[in-house]
Amino acid sequence: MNTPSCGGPPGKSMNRRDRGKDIGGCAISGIMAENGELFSGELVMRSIANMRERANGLGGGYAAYGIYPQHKDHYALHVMYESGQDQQTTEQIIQQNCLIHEAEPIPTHPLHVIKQRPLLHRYFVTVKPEQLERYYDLSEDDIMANIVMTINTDVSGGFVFSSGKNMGIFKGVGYPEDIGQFFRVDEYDAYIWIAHGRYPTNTTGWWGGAHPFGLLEWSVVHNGEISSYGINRRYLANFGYYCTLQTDTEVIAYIFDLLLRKHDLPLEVACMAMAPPFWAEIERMAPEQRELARTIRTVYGGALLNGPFSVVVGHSTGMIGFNDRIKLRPMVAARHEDRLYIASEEAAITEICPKPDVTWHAQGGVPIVGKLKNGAEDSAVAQVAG
Amino acid sequence: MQLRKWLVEPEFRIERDPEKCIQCGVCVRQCANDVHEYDEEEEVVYSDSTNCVSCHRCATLCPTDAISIRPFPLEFRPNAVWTASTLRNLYKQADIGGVLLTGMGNDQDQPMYWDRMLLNASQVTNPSIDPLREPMELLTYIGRKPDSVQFERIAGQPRMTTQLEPQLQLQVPVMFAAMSYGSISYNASVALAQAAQQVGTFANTGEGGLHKDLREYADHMIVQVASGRFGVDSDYLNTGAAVEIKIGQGAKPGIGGHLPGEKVDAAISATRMIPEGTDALSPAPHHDIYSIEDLRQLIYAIKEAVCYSKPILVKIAAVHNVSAIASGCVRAGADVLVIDGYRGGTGAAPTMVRNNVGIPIEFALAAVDSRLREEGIRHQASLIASGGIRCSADVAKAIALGADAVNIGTAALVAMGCHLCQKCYTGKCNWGIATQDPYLTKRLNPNIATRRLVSLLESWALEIKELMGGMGINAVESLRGNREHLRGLGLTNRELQILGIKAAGE
Amino acid sequence: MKRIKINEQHCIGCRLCEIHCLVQHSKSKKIIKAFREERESIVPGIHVEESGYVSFALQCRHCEDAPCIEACMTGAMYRDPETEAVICDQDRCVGCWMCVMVCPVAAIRRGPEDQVASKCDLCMEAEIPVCVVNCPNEALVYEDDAVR
Amino acid sequence: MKRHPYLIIGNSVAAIAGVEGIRQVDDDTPITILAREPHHTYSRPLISYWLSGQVDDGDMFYRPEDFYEQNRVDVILSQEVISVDPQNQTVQTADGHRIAFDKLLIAAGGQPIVPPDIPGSDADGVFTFTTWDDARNIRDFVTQQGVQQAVVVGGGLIGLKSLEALVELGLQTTVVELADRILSATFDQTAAELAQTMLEEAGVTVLCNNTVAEIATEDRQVKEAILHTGQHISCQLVVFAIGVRPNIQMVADTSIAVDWGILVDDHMQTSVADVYAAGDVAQAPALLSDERRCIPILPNAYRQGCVAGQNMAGADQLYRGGLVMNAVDICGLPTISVGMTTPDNEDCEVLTALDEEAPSYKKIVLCDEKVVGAIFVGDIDRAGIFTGLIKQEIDVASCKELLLTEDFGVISLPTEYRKHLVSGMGIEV
Repeated sequence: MNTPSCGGPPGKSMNRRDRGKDIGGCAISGIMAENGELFSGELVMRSIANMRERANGLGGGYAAYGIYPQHKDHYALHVMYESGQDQQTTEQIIQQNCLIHEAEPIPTHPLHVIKQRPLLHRYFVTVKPEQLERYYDLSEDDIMANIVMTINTDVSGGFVFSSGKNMGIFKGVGYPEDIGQFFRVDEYDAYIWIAHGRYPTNTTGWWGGAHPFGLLEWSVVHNGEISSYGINRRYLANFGYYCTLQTDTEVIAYIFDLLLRKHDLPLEVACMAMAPPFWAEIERMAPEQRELARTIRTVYGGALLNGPFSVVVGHSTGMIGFNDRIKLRPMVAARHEDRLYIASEEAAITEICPKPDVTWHAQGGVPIVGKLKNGAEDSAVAQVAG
Repeated sequence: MQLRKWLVEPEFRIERDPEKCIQCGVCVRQCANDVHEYDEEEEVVYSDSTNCVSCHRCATLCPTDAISIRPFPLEFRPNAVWTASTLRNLYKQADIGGVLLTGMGNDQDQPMYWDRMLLNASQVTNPSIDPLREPMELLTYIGRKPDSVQFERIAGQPRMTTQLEPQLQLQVPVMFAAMSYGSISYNASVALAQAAQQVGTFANTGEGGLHKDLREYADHMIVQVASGRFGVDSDYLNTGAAVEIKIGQGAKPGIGGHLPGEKVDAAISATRMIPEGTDALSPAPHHDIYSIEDLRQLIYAIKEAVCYSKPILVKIAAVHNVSAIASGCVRAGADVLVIDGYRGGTGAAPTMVRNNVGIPIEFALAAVDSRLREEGIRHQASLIASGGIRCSADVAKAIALGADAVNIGTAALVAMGCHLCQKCYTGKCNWGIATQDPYLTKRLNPNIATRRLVSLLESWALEIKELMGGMGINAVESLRGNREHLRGLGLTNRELQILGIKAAGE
Repeated sequence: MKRIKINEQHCIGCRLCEIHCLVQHSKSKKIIKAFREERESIVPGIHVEESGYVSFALQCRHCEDAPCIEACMTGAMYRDPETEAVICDQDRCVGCWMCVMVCPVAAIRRGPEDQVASKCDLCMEAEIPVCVVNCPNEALVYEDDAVR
Repeated sequence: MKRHPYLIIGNSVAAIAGVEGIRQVDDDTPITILAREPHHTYSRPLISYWLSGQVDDGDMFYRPEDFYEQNRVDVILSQEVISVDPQNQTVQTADGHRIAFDKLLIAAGGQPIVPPDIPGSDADGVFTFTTWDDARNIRDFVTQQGVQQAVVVGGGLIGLKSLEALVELGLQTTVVELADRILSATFDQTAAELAQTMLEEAGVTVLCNNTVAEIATEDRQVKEAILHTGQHISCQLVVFAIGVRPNIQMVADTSIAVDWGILVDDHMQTSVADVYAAGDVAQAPALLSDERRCIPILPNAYRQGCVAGQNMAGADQLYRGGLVMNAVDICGLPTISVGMTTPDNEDCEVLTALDEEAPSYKKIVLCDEKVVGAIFVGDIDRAGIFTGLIKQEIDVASCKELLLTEDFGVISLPTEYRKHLVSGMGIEV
């Protein structure tokens, strides 16, 4: 398909990621300053730490938007390696395809509870002009996504876990507050912070399996299980997305990317595709809306996310929280002045914002949307490249 | 034809319990094969098993349950190679010559792959859903879909510009397979049409044309164009909800059809648009389709004829390279692809063809679905699996393998009373289904048959909902092609790979 | 009133209606026993008429203007006030056959030993007449006739 | 003077049907019955069964004991009406009462004919046979006088039924019939012969083409019947059963038109408004005939009474016309005759089937492809179908060959009529 180098359908690499589908429960929290104001990760760390009960120490992580203003036009690749050999192989692929503007280890703070950490590096890159020329039918984003796919599929010990511009994902095995300390999250300032505490039922101790999951500017944290995973994955394969992680989160991120970036659907419509109204409700809609809903359900049946989930998705232009259509997992939201808070539990919000202006429970299938005020586009994607 | 007794023993033995038999004569009146006879002198009913086909009509209607029918107890000398059925066929053929004929689907003891696949259910990490308390959606649209939906933005407001191509709306992802009026009775045709309408699914004319009295159900009928082109005119194409081009049939891939002239009465003659009493011969191929581009021409000729207002189905038999053929059909413009596996039923087929040609629908379906996805054209056509779907679990498994919906033929006939005696081709169906003899056809009260068909589909719908609820899925599109919910049992690695499923325990 | 509607096109001529009528009006009400012991002494109230492939099971139509009631000299033939069925009280019937003479569907027969008239009583003892219950093809349907 | 909204003269079938007819339309308005006899309404045709002991007193009643009460009928028994004054809307009773009415139904029945010119016809032991009292008197006489032999004059319906009872009582009986055969009004020669055979087998002597010229008496007691032919038959009992005359004396010399009976129109109304007549007294329109006829049979009496009652209560009910028909069981041989059984019309087609062994005899009379008459002897089960065909004037050309066959049935009928019958969409009476 459209993979530029040696990418292809999954199954080539028999690395340790290729195990059974990851399932479990979790804690999620997201904070966004809709006015674009940058604030420290300390806040979201406190919020996620409040829900320690919802995690089991097998994964924690953060996504932060606005943290690399000095590299805002460069893709920030966060990569984890099992060995130096893997690093070499991976860097070869990066060098083949990209101009590397800066490369460095990701700054960490040694912490005795964090064990068996991989090698962690970050690269600020752009796609080489000759590659852009060669794949003239693809956008830079497409090519970048394919490069990430190639690394993640083909390099058994190398894994790109963050690839957006002016944003970064920090994650690993451990409780989220420990992971936060380890990655010195409190030292970054961002206008969107998304955090996750993981409770996997299978005891994989792999850093790449932690949330958030990211692709380009998308980051996803997720609590739940997608019963439709099997078809979502095959549906995505139709469009060249090969799921390598066996996680629902990956599927969600790709569907967002597909619907919003590739198919250019309005955000509400994309959410409708993923958590559509029931046919009975569609029947009761006004004609135009009914036709829309019917068309979306008919065309995007493979993108319907079925099963219990609550998810928070981050993007450079905003943050979306939403639930499965019959709301089988918790999600609370609140607003205070310019900030939008979304979390698994209300306490995780009041911990950091004791008196919000308004607090509400998310409805099944109805997205909660935070948008950057000066970027009032219906599609969060429109201004990705900046 | 009566076979000489010295070579062929009866296949069945009728046992009449003298304690129970009241000599009421119901059995005598019900047997079209004249097996039972009332002896007026002795006032006793006698049975001659020679012509018994074990259709159970007499036993079912016997008011005292005095009749049992068993395989004839005289066994051939055990021989794993030369089995009883092989020997019988040889005797029969040596006696009367000709091609051995049979009816209904393949009855051989070959593996049933449906039974070797198991469905999933939720436990702890994911709640199962109670379909009696929560919505559970089976609604399915059959037809070509675009790969994405387009919007234009006017003053920042998005407006959908995509208009869907014609779709068939199915309340239950189960349709009735093509069965022609002629191969089945008028009453059976009416029942299928009525049931399709009541349930919100579709019946299929087969290549028997559309009887004028069935036009009121036309919005729930798919009209078929087959190699004989019986009953086809512009009006016919435009009356049905969709048009199906039949290339092949699972029970007899590569073989045509033959409705004997004695079945072609006035009504069938009018419906098929052929002279009364003439044989209705369907050629093996369409003589205007010798290649894929010819199929494309026919598809578009019909699309033109119906002004692109209806989906066009193409039905093919599951044969060895089915996925490549399927891909070709989709690229030729088929909006729906019907794949009929080798267990599919028929009114008449040469026994050797029925039992030895084609492949199981399970493999064909899995291969086609995978192939179309690999080619990125899966959304361009809906996939209908057909041929040996026996129960709701089979439907759920077919959908999980990748089918949009399934067709049922045999199961529907059984719901109407068929006892699978496999003698459809004799025209003496004691259940009034596969016959045109007015004495027999009225045995099928279409209202009862309709009710039973509706009942069957509604029960299956409930069961599918239960299965889906167990998996934590509340919309059928999340089951469709979701092979994660299937695990193989006792299958080889190669089989698992073709089916695209993991083994149980993985 | 509730009447038995005959759907001629569905009658398959199996005669299960006659058989079950006989059983219902036997002493034992057990099919095998009834046929062994009482087959000759019971005239079923329903009779299947057959001609070629056309057949139907005919029993008293329980006419609104029942000519048999008008013709009955003893008052044995009466309309049951509850069910509106036309019933022959065999204890009062003297076998004059006036009812036989006036019934246009010949649904009244000379009964046991030809002494008194015998006809369908709509199975007074059963909720639904047994011929209807046991018709395998719903050629007989017990329904309110709103037509009148 | 108290006026009676509905006044009915008579207490038998037509009168009772009148009550039931009125009640179909009018639930409450009181009805008054004036009955000549002293009995609760009873069934006249049952008197022969009573006489033979086949039915007892309790089973004689035509309607249950509470019939009058249930129908709010004021019944005045033993009250004979001697005249009707249609102008003043009153009736005069034998004991001098005048009773006023709004609507009147004359259902006074008929009077048996006893030829006055036969010597000895007023002797003890000479009876007629139409009322329960007649039967009672015969039974008492037979018991008290130890009667051994009886002669019945008249081989019609009443004669035969009385014969049967007398045979049952153990009497040696002779029937004398003026015509050349018994039941000559409805039976043809063949049927009559079959019936005669049955009678003779039961021990009855049947003498046709003959009649009683004189009854020889001794001390007013019957001794012999002397026939026209001069034959002497020893007997102690003579029953005259030679016919019935409508009771029309009460309307003599009034504006109510009479012929043989009281003339009524197709609403059972007499020539005077609000005065109706029904039953044996009435001469009403008839099927297969252009003239009004007296057809003194029970089904007609009921239908006429019922139609009259409905119309009296304000309905607009049509009487479709009477039809001659009879069902008679002659010593165990069931017979039915309907309509025109011995046609004088040359255009009529006659189909017959005879099996003397059974015995069984069927005769169908067709006119213009329609059944106009039928006789059934022995196998009578399907006779009603023919009654229907006659009444509905069904063209039977399509099933003519089947009419006499063994399995002739409703299924053999013309499809439309058959479906009409089978659908049960209404059977016309």
